[in-house]
Amino acid sequence: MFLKRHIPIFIVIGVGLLTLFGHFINHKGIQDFVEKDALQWFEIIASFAIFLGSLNMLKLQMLKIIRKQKNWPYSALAVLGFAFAIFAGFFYRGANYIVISDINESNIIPITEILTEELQLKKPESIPDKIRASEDGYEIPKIFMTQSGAEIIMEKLEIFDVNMELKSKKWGAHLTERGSLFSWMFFNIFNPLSSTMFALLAFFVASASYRAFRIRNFEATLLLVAGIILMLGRVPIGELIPWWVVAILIVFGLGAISAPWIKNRKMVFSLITGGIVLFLGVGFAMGWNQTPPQILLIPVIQDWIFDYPTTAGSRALMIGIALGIVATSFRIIVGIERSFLGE
Amino acid sequence: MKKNFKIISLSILILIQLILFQYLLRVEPSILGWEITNLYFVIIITFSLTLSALLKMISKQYPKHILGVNFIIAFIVILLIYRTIGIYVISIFNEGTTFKFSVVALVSMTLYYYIQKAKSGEEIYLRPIAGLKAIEEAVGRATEMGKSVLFVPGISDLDQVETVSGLILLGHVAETTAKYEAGLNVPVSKAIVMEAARETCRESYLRAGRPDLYYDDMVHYLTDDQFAYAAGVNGIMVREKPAACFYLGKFYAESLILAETGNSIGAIQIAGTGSPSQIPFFVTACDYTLIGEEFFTASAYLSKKPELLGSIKGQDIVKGLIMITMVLTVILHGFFQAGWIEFDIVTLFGH
Amino acid sequence: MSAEIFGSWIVVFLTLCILSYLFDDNPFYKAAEYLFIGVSAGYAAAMAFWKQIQPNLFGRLWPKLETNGEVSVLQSIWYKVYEVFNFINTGFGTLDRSVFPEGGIKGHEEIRMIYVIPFILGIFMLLRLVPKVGWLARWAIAYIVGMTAGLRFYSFLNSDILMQIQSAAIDFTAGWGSIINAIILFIGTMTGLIYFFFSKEHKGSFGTLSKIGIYFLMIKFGASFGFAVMGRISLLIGRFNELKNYSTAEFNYATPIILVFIIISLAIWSFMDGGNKNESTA
Amino acid sequence: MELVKNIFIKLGSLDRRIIFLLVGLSVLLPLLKPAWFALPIRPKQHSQIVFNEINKLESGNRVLLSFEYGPSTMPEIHPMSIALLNHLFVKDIKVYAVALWPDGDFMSTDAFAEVADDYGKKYGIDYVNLGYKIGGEAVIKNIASDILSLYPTDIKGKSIENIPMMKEVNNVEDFDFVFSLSAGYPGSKEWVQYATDPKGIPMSTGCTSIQVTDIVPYVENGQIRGILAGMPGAAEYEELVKTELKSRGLVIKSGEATSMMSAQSMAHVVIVIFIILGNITYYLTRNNKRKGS
Repeated sequence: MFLKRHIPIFIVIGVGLLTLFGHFINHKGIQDFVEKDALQWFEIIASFAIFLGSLNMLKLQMLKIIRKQKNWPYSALAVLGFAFAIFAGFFYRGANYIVISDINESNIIPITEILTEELQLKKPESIPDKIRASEDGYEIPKIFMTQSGAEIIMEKLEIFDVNMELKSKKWGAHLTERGSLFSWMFFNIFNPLSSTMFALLAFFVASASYRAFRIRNFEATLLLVAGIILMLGRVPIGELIPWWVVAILIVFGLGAISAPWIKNRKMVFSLITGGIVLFLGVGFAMGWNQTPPQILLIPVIQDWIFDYPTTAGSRALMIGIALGIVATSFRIIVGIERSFLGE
Repeated sequence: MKKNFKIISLSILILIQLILFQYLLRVEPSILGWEITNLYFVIIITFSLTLSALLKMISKQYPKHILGVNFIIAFIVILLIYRTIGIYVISIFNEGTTFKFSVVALVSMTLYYYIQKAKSGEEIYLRPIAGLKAIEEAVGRATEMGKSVLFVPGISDLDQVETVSGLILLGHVAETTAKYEAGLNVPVSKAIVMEAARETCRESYLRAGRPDLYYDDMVHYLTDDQFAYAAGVNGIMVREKPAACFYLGKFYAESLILAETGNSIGAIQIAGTGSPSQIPFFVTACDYTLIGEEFFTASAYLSKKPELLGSIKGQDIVKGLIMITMVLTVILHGFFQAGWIEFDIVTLFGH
Repeated sequence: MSAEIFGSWIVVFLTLCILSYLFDDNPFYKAAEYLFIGVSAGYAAAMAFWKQIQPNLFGRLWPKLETNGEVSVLQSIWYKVYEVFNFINTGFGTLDRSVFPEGGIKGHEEIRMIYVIPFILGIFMLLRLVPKVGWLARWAIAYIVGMTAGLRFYSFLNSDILMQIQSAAIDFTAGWGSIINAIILFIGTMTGLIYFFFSKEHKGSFGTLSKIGIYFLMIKFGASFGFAVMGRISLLIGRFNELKNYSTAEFNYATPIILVFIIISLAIWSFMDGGNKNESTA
Repeated sequence: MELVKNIFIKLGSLDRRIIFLLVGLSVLLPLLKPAWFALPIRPKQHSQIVFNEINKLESGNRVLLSFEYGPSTMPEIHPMSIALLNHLFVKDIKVYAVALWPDGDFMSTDAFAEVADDYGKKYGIDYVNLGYKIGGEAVIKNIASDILSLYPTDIKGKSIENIPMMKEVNNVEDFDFVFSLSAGYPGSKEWVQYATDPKGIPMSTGCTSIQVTDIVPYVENGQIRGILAGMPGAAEYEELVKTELKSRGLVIKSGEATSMMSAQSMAHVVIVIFIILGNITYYLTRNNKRKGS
């Protein structure tokens, strides 16, 4: 009982106070802990926990397969995908490369030809002086996924009686090495799926704005107006909208805001039409056609909206959120909030 | 009247001692042949004597405010110990952090003061938040239609406070689903969140008296990656068609993918997050959204425990203090620019 | 069909599978989704081990030290433990060394014994699989939540409250235009904060101020939404650009062929089980 | 009138999939046929400042180029690196490249491969690529103080003793300009805080449109000279570099960002039209309901 309940609470309060007041304590060990080690410990514990998560996911998928529940063939695909990733990560490096050394001068040009033609290297002319400059063997800049692929090239270079060595990138580095099986999986399976899911947002942004930007009340109208101005202001088309269109919109806007205070409908319409005629008349008289005033250009309005009202809203939001986080953290450190420990 | 005069004079006496003490810290080690450290002890003794006299006086005069006065005096004493003994005498604290430490101390003590006041039975009014009433209604609707409830605790790990807040709200939602016997499905993106969520749900189902309804795989792990998780949750939504979807936690770009899919299956969607860049998407695509701070206070709202309600009141008071400080900053910075005062308040807040 | 072309065909196929979700939930999307979940879970596990546990934990506990001869007794015992781990890891000596290279892991200069604590807490997490001792994981969760509360309390108080107050100061020396704008900014922030008051009823003058505050917030939400549209569209442009590049002869016209194949099979699929199909569209 | 109203009402409640189709087409068509949708790109103030800053540099100056983006943010940032390298090489400026993101190496090698040969630039004399170093802002701090200790070898593992142009630099103060191509953390913000501001080296940045809001404050108070904001910034800078090169009698194919910008414009117009349609329908249905009830 004591171990299960009280010690976790002591740990929360103790570590909370240490990490909070550690910022003020003038001791190298504690400063390092607060700035670097605290989060590093968390990353390590999270890395252990990932295996827990993967096991849970695998268990559920296997159950689905064994019990032949709905969509079970797809679960088989998930298990296969997981096995392939683990195989590429832990069991098969597939990051072989060839190092050739003590090449005599006459063979350099023919070797370069073979390499460029076999491996389609991008900058062939720089290879000769690279070979000359390399003291302990020149690493051919191509990672071969299979040993057999590397052996084919080595046979081709046999005739130059150069001594060749087939090496493999160290474990751990093979994850980010451009030619290895793991990075092939990253660039050809993981990356397209991830960036296409991300790209779906372009469609969802359109359907969300189509459905949600409706003039239900004054707040929704502000949301709509700010959204449209920002959208148009940031693309070249926004500059092509002439000043008088903007003028008419502004008059309409003012009319819409003042409408609830003016009772009869006719008065509002006459006000709006009068306003438009006046605005356009002044505009043409002042020769706004050639040099429209800054205030009537969509990109300028967009910059103003983005610099002042939006920053005000964001600042209020940020302070509110920071206060929420401070208060929640305080409740956790003082031990009032304990539900995540399941008391 | 005589008593008030005494209180004021005692307070002035304390202030003089404080200023003298700060001045002494700056001056060289010995003064009039006396070792400086002896002077510290003399001042500390006289300081605590005047302090206790002031305390006795106030408790007689204003018994109701005694708690508040105690907190203020405790705050001054902590600050004094931190600055003088902590930095200049034993120097276990960093130089130049006094302002930041005093802000941390002030905020903590304000919150703690209002928690104590709420515990001692003071009634606290809290304005209604639309999203919270809708939780009960959403779960009810899910039970009527015989559909399940989907809860997404965000894609961040427990190293974010929003995730912890989301889990606390999960506790309340789980309690409601236990009461209504509705199905609850919690796909998570981090294994540690899975474990913590299981603890919370088991506890809620116990508290609601239905431990039989709880099973471990109600909370299940999908994958760590942001968009694979979004794809997985999409799949769950489109195939199981939950009637109510909760998005409470820290979200990044995938928030709109979840909200739009939830909208296409016609579910009631209640969202709450502390990530400012994702709130616009939730506001446009969900039925109810807990905006920024509302999300963090929601758990205290639902718990109805006095100390949690008190901490919300404390939060508001700190917000008031921040607004006053902002007004002061503008004014004093204006004076500084006009040359009326040399001290520029803006430098106080850090580099 | 070199690896290059085979790879491009997979990229095009997976991209179109995910895009088929826009039409409706269909077998292609389900296949891509489940494959994505499996591969990304494995990817995360591999990255977590090779980029976190091996270099940052084992690397700190058993660093490769330039020992000049004399090695303390304690240290040699400690590295014996290292050899035991390696013995287990290399399948009792059959495989070649992978996780635990000879003499320690390069990267850190000195042994940091304190990292035994996260090692133990990590093991506690894994003990969750053993029901009897599962509650030990709470100690790891307690450490993490305590650390989160402490670190975020200070960093948010410092960066999101003090810095924002600092930047609220108005520069009166600048021109009239920017002073008016700065005042609008100040009023917007104050009324925005008033909206977030909970313990005071929003009516009367307090109510109108909070209404103005919500107007500023709505302008911010509309602007952020409009601003984000550009970023999202450029992602889609990036994807379509890649599909366009893979539709040339060099890649055996990958995009057109796969596109036609998917459209036809989708048509058959939606026609074939027309029965339960309308059940799935809302 | 009734017929028109019904059409609008139907238009207001379109099925999601029609919207998806139209958005897809509005992006696809300008990509396939850029000529049809060519829109004049008028460079804005921020991009013009960046162009002028680079134009001010003379031949023989040294510029430090930092690659801090990955494959997912390539559509917005890579066109900037290509245009920038064209601009620097045509002015015979020496380019030193570093990467703060692991994928930055792939981006820098691709960019150099595409541009360096057009100007006959030789590796080690006109440009050098020092590659990726882990450590975030710690790397920037080291570059600010002592670059040689941080980069014993270049990206290909060749020791910098036999790279002639590396003899002329010891730390960031030996560079005439720093350009950060950034998509997040570590990025331009860290360059300003730890290198260019304290050491007083002029700096510009090209970043993703989502990041612009965090970096604009530094641009406004002059710590960063101009900014290429997202894809529009890239298109504007491409336009400026193209006109500059035309004046020198060289011609380069129009950059990727320009053709993508027309797709951006089309997509944005389609979305705005949908919003307006949605509102007209909403207005009409609200009136009918009011008249009906």
